[in-house]
Amino acid sequence: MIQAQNVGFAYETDEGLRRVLHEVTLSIQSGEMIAVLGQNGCGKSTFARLCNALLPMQEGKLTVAGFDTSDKKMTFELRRVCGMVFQNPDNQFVSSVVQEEVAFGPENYEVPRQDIGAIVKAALHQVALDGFEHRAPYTLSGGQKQRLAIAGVLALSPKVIIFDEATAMLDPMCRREVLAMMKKLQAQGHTIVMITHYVEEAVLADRVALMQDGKILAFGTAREILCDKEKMDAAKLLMPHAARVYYDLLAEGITLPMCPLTEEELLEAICRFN
Amino acid sequence: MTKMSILKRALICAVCIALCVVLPMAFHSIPDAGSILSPMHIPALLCGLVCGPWFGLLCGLAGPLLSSQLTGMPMMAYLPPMMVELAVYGLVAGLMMQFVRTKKSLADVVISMIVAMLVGRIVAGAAKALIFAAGEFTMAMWISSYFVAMIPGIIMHLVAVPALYYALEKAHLIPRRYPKA
Amino acid sequence: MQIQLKQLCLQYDCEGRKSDVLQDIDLQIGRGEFIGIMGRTGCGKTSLVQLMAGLLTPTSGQVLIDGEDINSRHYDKTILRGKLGYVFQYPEYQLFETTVYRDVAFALKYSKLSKKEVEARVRQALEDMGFDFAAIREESPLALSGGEKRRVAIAGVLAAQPEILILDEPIAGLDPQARDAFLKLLKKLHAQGTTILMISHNADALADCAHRLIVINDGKKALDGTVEEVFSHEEVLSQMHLDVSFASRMSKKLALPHSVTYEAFVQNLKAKLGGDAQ
Amino acid sequence: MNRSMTGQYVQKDSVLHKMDARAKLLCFILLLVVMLKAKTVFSYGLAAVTLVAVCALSKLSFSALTSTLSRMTTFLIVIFLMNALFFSTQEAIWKWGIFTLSREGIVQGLHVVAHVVLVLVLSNLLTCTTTPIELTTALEVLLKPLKVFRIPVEMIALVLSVALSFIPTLLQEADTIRKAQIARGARFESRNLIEKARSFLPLILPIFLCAFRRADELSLAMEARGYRGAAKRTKKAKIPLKKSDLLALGICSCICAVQFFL
Repeated sequence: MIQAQNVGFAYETDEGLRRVLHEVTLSIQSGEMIAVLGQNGCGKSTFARLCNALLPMQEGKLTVAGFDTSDKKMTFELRRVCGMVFQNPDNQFVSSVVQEEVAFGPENYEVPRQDIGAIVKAALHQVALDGFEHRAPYTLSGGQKQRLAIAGVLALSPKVIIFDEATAMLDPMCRREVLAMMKKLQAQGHTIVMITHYVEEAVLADRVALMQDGKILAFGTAREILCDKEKMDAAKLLMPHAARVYYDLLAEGITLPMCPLTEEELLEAICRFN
Repeated sequence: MTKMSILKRALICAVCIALCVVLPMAFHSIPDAGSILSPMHIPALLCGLVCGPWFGLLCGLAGPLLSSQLTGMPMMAYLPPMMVELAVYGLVAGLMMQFVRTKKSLADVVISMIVAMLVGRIVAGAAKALIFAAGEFTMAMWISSYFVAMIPGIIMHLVAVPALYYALEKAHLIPRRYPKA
Repeated sequence: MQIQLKQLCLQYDCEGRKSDVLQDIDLQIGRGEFIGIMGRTGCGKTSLVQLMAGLLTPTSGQVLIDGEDINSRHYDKTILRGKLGYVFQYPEYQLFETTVYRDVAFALKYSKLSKKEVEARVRQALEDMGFDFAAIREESPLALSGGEKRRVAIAGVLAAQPEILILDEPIAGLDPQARDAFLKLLKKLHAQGTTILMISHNADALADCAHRLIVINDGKKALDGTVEEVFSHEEVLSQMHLDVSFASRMSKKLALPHSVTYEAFVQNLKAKLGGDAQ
Repeated sequence: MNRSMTGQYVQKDSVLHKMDARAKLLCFILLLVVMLKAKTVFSYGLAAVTLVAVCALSKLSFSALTSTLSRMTTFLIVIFLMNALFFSTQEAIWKWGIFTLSREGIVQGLHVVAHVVLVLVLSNLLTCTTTPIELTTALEVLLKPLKVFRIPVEMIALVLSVALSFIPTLLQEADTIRKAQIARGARFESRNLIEKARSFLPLILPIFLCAFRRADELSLAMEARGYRGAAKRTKKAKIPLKKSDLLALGICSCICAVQFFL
């Protein structure tokens, strides 16, 4: 679904060029849920923006759902199949009415007026915001705002949805709400890319791309990456709690039968140990 | 100078209009800040300087209108001359920025805004004398209401707008007017 | 008692209807305590600390700081400003000066300190936040990266060396490394005698630093006690959609002695597994 | 916070509330002319009767209708005195320095005050029965003819709609920034003018930076959803005016016409 070949990118600053992406090569399959994990400023958001052609390609080749992102003529079509949800829920709304907000995308693609009502209704239903059509976005809770943003993206029925730190500004409860929504969308066949620096969220992904200083350090299943102490240390991230317990016990001479990724697995591992 | 996309300029114009409503309310709690300092002038001037004359004009017209509609301030009676004044600020500031090129962005900003503030006051005064309050508005009233009473406000605008322009360039929120070689 | 809240109520006037933000809050906070405050978004916890900082006026009730009512007409609020530091949520959005030095020194602008003392304090605050003073002092705060901006903004509060430090979600969005370094600094300030109140959603961070936890729910004080006591009410907290720390959760599931910090949990687990193995 | 977003809108179930905002805006302009044209006893009578009738139709409380008025008593007195005392005429009743009190001056002052009161109540009627969103949408439709002059009406509509949607968040942010700077010890009471002007920078700069950052992020979010110019979008649905709206427009035009002959 997404193919990146030696993608590089540098920003212009007062002190000259600042390189944020180095030869990023990545292949994401259709229907997968991928986490791009790394510290702030490691280049993960830049990568997300390149996928949506919000930044111009500089080096390498990046295709999303069959569209070459450097092809300016196809940018408009590309953005229909590749949706994006941003970090700050307050900064992505155009309208003061929920239903007009969701209709914004379809209106840009000149979808006939008579079809838009049904599309808006279906999109709001998918994110469980039925009955909110006439509310003002600013009266919603953080989690509801992000779900509204997702509805705005779903109204274009995209194949890929990129979540650029979409949970970073939410409280734990709202965060779970949005993460559950991502899982649901994946089950419906969407390809999900989540950009995050929260290890606990990356646990949910099928595969994790670990980034550091504009490079992909490792790309593999969540277990391969998150339970690998060396790689996580190199990316200056902490492992999930369960995996940390495994390594801390190991250092004390106690070897659990497996390295757990989640709390449930840790319980199981401890049971098996006994 | 790399120009900003029309969408970005439109959105900056939109937030400037929103600030025309928000700033007077934010200043409300500080004693006599709202009435003496006319905070609404700042977004109108800045919008012209950053987004060009047409968006500046729109901001100057829509800002006071929206504010009056939402908060009741300025009152309907003051609204038309105020809209004229701010619209001319935005328009002239934007036009001046296209012609003044001293190689120093802050100098451009200061020159443009001073001209805009003068022209805006002249036009608003003329409009008041000829249309809105024909016959009742005198030269002395013009000088006292647009200059003398406004001295604190004028000083604040002259301090704030260039400082804002500088900060926005530094924060990469607007492109540099003269990129470093 | 350094901070005392008596029967504190706060109401907002919302389209003619009164809505309660906080109801009947009684609270006593001693000098040198490290208090964590938890609650869902919109529960009133930010209003609570803003009342303590004298940034909001209560509808009824009193806020006493060092025994003085801060909302009394005779109280000079500049005393409070010198005593109490408040780090807002996303403090990086408050930066405005042309250089980092001037921004950090802003809090000392009206203090009667000499130039030298100001410089010493600014240097101390910036170094505490992990900066190289000489390298950063003339930078523009607006051109820094997000994490650096946050640290400069916090330095701007620390430079005033407040006796009471209030922090609203200071670690949300920080990298693990930056977060750990910051929590370490808070522990150091606490050890030096600063009273600290920290609002956070991060139960693990609160368990790590705070000694006492206050849980606010729907404008009322729901729970107040040591971290161990509060986290032992896991069901009550989950009804309020709040998490307990990883250690607290796991030690319950594994029927280990209740512990709230990660280190204590690993020790307990080691004792159990090591004991079983022998 | 909430109050500011709905403006002065008061929810009621009246003919005026249900009226199409486009027709209402046009009627408002017509009646505005009626109010400002009042010069003689009869024309004042017509203006007053019309206003009272519309007020009755709105089902609004007296306090809602006069809310802005009550805040402005001092302003009205000042306006009256300005006009009464500075009206230059030969037949002065009373003279002191530059102040001249005359019959014409008093009449002039009364005229101005009466006009201000009439216009204020009328504009209150508009803003109390129409939400800002309805008004902006109506404005957009009424501006449509300007397209002939190549004015990008869709773009203006977009800008206004975004401005409206940003006000609540910016207001909250401005409030937070104000509190944060006060907590850091900001003061605004300097006597020195330049110092005083500078003392507002800690307030103004962060508010603008936040606002511009929001504009920046929103432009990305809009582009990501396929925005490529206000003109290339699905057209707004056309809703024809109801019969009752046309009737109201007709009545207002008649009153306006009558006023010109009085």
